[in-house]
Amino acid sequence: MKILLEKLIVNYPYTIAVFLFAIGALIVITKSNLFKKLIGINIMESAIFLMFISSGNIRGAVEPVLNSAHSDLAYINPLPSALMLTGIVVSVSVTAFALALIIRLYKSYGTVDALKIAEMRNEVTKE
Amino acid sequence: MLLVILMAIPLLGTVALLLMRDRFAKIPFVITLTVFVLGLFGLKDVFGGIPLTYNIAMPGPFVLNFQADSLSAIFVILSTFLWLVVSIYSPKYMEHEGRGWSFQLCTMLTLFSVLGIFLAGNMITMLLFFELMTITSYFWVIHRWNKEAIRAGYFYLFFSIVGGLVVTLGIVMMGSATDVLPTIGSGMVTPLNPTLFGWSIATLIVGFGIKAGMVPLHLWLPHAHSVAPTPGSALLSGLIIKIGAYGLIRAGEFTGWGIKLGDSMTWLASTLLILGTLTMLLGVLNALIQSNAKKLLAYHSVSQMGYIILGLGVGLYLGADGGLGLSGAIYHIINHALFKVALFLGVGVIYIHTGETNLYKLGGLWRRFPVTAILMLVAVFGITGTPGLNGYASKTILHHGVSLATETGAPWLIWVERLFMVVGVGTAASFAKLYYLMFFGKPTELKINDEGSPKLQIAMGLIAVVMIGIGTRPEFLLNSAIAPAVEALGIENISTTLAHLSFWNFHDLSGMIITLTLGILVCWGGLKSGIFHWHLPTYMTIEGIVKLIVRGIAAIIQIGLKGYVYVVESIHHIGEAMSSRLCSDLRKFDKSKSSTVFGINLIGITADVAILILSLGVIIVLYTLMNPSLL
Amino acid sequence: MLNLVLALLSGVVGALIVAVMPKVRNRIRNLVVLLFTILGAVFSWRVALLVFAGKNIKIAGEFAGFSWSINPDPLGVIFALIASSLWIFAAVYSFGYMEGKHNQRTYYTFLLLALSVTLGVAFSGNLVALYLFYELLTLVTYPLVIHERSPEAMKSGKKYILYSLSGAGVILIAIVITYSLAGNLDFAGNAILAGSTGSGLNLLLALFIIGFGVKAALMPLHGWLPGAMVAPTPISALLHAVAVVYSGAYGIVRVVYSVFGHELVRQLSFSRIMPWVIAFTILMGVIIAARQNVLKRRLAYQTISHLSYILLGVFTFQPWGLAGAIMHMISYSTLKVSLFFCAGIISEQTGEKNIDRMRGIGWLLPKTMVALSVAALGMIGTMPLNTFWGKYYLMKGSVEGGMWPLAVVLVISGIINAYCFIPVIVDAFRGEKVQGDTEKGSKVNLMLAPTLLLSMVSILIGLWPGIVWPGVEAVVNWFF
Amino acid sequence: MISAITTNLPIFVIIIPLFIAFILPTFSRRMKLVEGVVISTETLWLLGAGYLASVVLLQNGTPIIYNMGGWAAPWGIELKVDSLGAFFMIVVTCINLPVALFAKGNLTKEVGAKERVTRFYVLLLLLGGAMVGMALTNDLFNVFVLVEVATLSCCGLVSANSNPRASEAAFKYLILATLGSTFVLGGIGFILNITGYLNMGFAHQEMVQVWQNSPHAIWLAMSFVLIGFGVKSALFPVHVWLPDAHSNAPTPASAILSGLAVKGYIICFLKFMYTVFGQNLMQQFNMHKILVLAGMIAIIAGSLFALTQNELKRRLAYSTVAQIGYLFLGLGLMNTKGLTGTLFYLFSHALIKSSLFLAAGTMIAATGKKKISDLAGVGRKMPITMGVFTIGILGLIGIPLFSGFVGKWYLLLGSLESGNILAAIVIIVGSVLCAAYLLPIIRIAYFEPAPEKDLRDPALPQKIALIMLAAGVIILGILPGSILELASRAAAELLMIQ
Repeated sequence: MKILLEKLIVNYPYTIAVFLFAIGALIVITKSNLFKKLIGINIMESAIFLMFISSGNIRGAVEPVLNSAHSDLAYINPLPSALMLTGIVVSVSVTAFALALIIRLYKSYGTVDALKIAEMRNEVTKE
Repeated sequence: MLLVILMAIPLLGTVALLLMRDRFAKIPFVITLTVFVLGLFGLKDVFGGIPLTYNIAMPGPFVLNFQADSLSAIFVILSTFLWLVVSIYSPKYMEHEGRGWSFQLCTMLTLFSVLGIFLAGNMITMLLFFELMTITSYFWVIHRWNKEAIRAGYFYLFFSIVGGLVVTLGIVMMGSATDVLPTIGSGMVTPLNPTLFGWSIATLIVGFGIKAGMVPLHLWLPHAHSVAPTPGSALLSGLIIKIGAYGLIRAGEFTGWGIKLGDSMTWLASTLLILGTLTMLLGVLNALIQSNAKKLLAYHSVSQMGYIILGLGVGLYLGADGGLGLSGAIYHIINHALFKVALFLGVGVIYIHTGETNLYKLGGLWRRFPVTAILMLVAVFGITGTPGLNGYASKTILHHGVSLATETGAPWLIWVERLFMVVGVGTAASFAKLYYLMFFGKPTELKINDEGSPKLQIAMGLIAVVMIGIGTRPEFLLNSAIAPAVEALGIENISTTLAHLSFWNFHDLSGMIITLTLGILVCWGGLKSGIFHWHLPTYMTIEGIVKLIVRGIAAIIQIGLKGYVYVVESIHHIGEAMSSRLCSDLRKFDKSKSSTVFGINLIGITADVAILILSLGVIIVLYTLMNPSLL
Repeated sequence: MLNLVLALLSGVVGALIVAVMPKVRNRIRNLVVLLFTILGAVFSWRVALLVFAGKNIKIAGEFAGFSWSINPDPLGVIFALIASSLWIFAAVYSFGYMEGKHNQRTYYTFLLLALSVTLGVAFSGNLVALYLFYELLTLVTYPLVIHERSPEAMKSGKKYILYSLSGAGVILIAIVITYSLAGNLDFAGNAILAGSTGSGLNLLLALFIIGFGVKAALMPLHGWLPGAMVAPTPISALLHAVAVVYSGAYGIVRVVYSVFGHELVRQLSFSRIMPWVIAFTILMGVIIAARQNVLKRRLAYQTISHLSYILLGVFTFQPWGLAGAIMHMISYSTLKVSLFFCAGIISEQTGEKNIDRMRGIGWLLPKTMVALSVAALGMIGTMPLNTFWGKYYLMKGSVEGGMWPLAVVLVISGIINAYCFIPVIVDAFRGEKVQGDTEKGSKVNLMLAPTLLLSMVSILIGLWPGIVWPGVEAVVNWFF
Repeated sequence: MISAITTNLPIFVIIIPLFIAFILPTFSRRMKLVEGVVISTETLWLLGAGYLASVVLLQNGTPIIYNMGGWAAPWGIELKVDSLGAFFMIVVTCINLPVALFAKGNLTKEVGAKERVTRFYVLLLLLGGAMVGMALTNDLFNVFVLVEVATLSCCGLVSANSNPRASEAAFKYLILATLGSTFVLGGIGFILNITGYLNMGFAHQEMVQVWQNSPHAIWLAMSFVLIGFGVKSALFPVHVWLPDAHSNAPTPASAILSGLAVKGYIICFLKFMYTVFGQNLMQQFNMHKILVLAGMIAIIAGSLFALTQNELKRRLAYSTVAQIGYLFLGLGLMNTKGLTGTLFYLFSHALIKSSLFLAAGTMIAATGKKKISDLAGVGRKMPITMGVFTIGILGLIGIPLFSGFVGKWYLLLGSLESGNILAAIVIIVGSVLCAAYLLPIIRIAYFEPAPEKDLRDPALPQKIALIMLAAGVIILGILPGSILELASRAAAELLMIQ
């Protein structure tokens, strides 16, 4: 138990990532507001980004820049960060697209509440 | 070739009948006379010991094979003679009954198939004609087309077909036991598998026993024989049931009279003996209580078949020494055919004039029909075994056979001999009753018409002459025809046995006289006491018991079926219920997505995400279950 | 080779022609149907003669990496002859029966297609081709089953197709297993699995038998058959008494003799269960039949019983048993078809379907009822009819194989059959003679002619089994 | 010039559709031109893919390696046209062409406005390009990006319809698919953490050596990848987005979604499993058993769900869920025959399902009704459409002579080879259930009385598209020849990687 706790504390970025992920998932599940759901998704994605980036990080190492003053120290692996740039772009585009969809849903249903949308839809189907 | 010509003639007759529907009356007579004459002269030489054979070669598994040895010849001549008699008798009778043409048609066809049976050279040919005969004679039974006739016809057809099936099984088993299916008339065969062979014989006995009216397979017989038009009844009772006996003789021949039966099958002969005795006894007891003349005669057919089966049983039991039983059986076949036809014809004459066959409504007819009465008397004497008539001869031989068996065989056989005497008494009593009630006693109140014709009496007279002829010179037929036949059947020492036999000794004569006297006394007592009206309660008769068994089996099948159906249906129902439940559940799952789990509203994609995460959990759990070492 | 191709194609070509023909031309269409069924039969006969003469006719090819081959051997040829010859009778009967009914074009199209597919089943030379045609047979006959379009018909059709496809699925598994065991699926030469060992073979045999048993209506897989009798009578007669159900039985014969080989099957413990199943089916089928009141249903259950006769012959593993099976296959088909035809005539001409109301119907339809009587006697297996020979050799096979109880089962089944049918015949001629023109007119004549002809053929074969014996012998020699 | 094209063809087959997609909106007013450009692009694309595939086939398994920008792996991004890639490229192009053809002149009715039609084509090309890219790329992160491109295009295709239900379905799809991508990204992150490589080949070599150090991480990576791609390819318990999305999309879109989109993710998953983790690791972590199990459950459950549906498109969508089960089952068999079966079945299902969806869409458009029971008599009035539909159904059930049979046959052989009789039985039960839920459609369409309404087969391009697909089903069923060869070679190559 102690070792586990120690691991959790030492690797705190990962712990936080897991926490974030759980929070995001909880939001997606429990909130019926579509925007909130979208935010939940974004939080989850952020958790993954955090995990990625922290995996590239070496405590005490420096940025991988040529002719740096700290060239004797270890470099941080730049690859995850670079990748996460792309990841963030992707995430943004998803968010944009989702927002567009939410707007369309709002236009047709007059609400952004998934519960109400479901109810309205069911009524339509029943008729 | 002769054999085929013999068979072709009745077919020719059929064709003629079909062509000349308006003037058919003479055709049967011409045809039967031709067949009879041709048969008599053509088959005379067979008794010399050289059988005739003829094959119709057909490529394939089945060869139509014909042969005529002395046994066949006896049967052929006997049947053609009876057909001749009936063809003299029937045109007149059928005027009274109606639908004469169709009757004659099936008479011709039946003659054809009967000849086929007797002339068949292998078992399958025989079976072919056996089944044909069933179908053609079926039309005799249902000739009247009324309810009773159709019911009797149904039983007749059913039992006959079952008999055919059982015979088929017997043939198959025999074929398997002997490698090559034995041809008829080839004497005993050497089986590869004696037990199977024995069982095949047992099966054949059952199969032919149905036709022969062997107890307890006789149930169809009295009904069928009594509803047919009288000439038909006469032939059914006189000849058709003998086909069963013929089959039994042939079956016995294959075993070499028990020699080739395996050690495990020795019970077969005793069983046959017992069955013969039972058949005799039950037939006669039933006959005693009948009031319908034709039914009485029909039950007597059962009883007399019992004699024949008993004779065969003796033959099988004693093996090489059983010649007496066997020749008695064959002799009795001939004799029974003669007097039973005569009796039926006589009853038919009375029926034509009175329209009645119930004995208690008839009476005092001897004045009106003296000739018929005399001819009937001859026949009655014949069947009761009065010395001087043919029945005496065969019954005596049979009795000798039974005595021989009693002397050499098991102790219980003494009861067979005693019952033999009892049956003799019963026979005498019932015919005394028949004759008394018909011709003497209180004159009938029925209106009597004058539609008679001398032809009827001529037909009966023909038989009576033959009967008396045989009765007075019993040795002639025995030596000239029956002994060669029995010899050909594989019992070599028969001539010597028969040479020692004398019909006219004191012991036999006195025995018969005592039997007759006792019979008349029983009849008198019975008529006085009214015991002839007494019927056994249904559950004690064979019919009743068989009915009970059949019902029981039916009930068991019914229950089984119901159970089966229940099981199948309930499986079906459960399946259906489950699947519809599943369907509705699935549909619910698919359609409505709002439910509350742990206080969280699961709607739409919320539920989907929950499922997603849940399934990840499931996969991890599954994985950990599969790899506990990783934990 | 050419004959084979033509035999297989005649149905398809005919179907195409019928399908494009305008709706109104009934008479011409009938002629076309007749022509192509006759062509199919003629070419099958020519193939048959060549095969019996010892020629090896083979068309082989590949699709999707499966080598299929069409390579008739005596067994297949016999089946093809039965089917193609009876097809003519059924076609003629249909002309009468279908007169004035709806959807005739669909009916005849699929009737002709089914001919080709059935011949395909018969001629197929390996399991792939057999499976292919077997599957197609289900699909092609489905429209014929639901021809009435009533809810009942639809339900039966559903049942039929689900049973059949499930069976085919099981067969597919079995074929795959066979393929992975032997790497070869051809029927020619030695049995495919000859010489293999292992307990899995029992399972394999069971799979095959369950698969083909569906079409062969082996109890308890028979559920679809009684329902399928809602089809028009010629279809019930031809397909559900002969072609389709025979394809199942034929498949089982194939499995036992060509896939496993009888020596191998004999050693498998599963083959010791089969006689019990078969005996159960034979007896149960006919007992249930005896309780049915609708004539066609009675016939249907009886079909179930009689199909197992064939299987019984197969599972005796005796030459005689196989001969019996083949003989029964031949003879039973003629009689059952004629029996169904009679039922069809009765229901068409008098509207009567229930047996208890057929009292006295014989006076109205004397010829029909005579044909029915003949066929009924045949069902029992009495002598002057061809089924006797089937039964005879079946019994012989079972007795020689040491399975005498099976012979007794056959006798008992015959007795119950008698109980089933004799009352029908006897009652038909009860009551007063009635004159009527129920049996007159071209419609009835078209139906009666094939019926009576079939009865005559049955009697002829019964009296002279030598006509068909060379074929039976060829099959037996082929496998033993 | 020609050699420049041929050497650069691996990148062209990815880039050109994407490029064309981006220039399409510039002339979106001129419908005819848009359609012409799209169809000719698709045709050229098909030719290019065919050329690459034949080269791969002729080279006997030596893959074409193409380094982007001339940087060699592991630093550069590598495109690898191996048998698997070539095979899937053929699948993508073969489906895309008829679908594009089908959309010609037909889509306006369904999606409303002209611009939307252009957008549809844009998304179609984007999706196709991304799919081909997924199959060819040898770089993990590239896979992620392309997966995202494909996902977004799919969502766009679903929402191409203007009705709110389509938007709703698209939103749902988007959320779930993004979650899936997140999982995939997580999985890639783990792999990167463990091995330090993003190139599949190098990652694999590293992983084989070091896996014992961090089994939990590898297990998590595997399950993240499984769940991620599982969501995207609609593996049974996480299939929930599929029926809504597929049934509400416009007809060509649902055809491409059901026929192609889900397959792309399966190919990705296959590559992750076999080329990154390798079969030894899969066995080590019992992934193959989970796959077979999941596949079997999916087959049965998907079929049962399909049985209960009344709407034609929904039934077809659930049928896709069941068929995806077959593919996953085959992946878990871990032998050549099973994998060949999966690949071939993938192609055959792509053809069949897109033809079914196209035909169904045509019928729904003609009758204006979505229920199966409303299709009575359609078969007689629309013979070609219904004929294609029937061929598709027969193929899906697995009747011999149709492509589905060949795939199922190999799956059966594979499952028997791995000793899994239960899987074989499930495959057969699946086909029977398939018959149970699809054959009634045939029955209703052909054998029930037709309505009075005037129904007609669609216009020529649609007919050609339908017939092309149906012909594909039959040709693959009778002469699978080089396609089967390619599939089995791909399977063998995948299995050679330990």
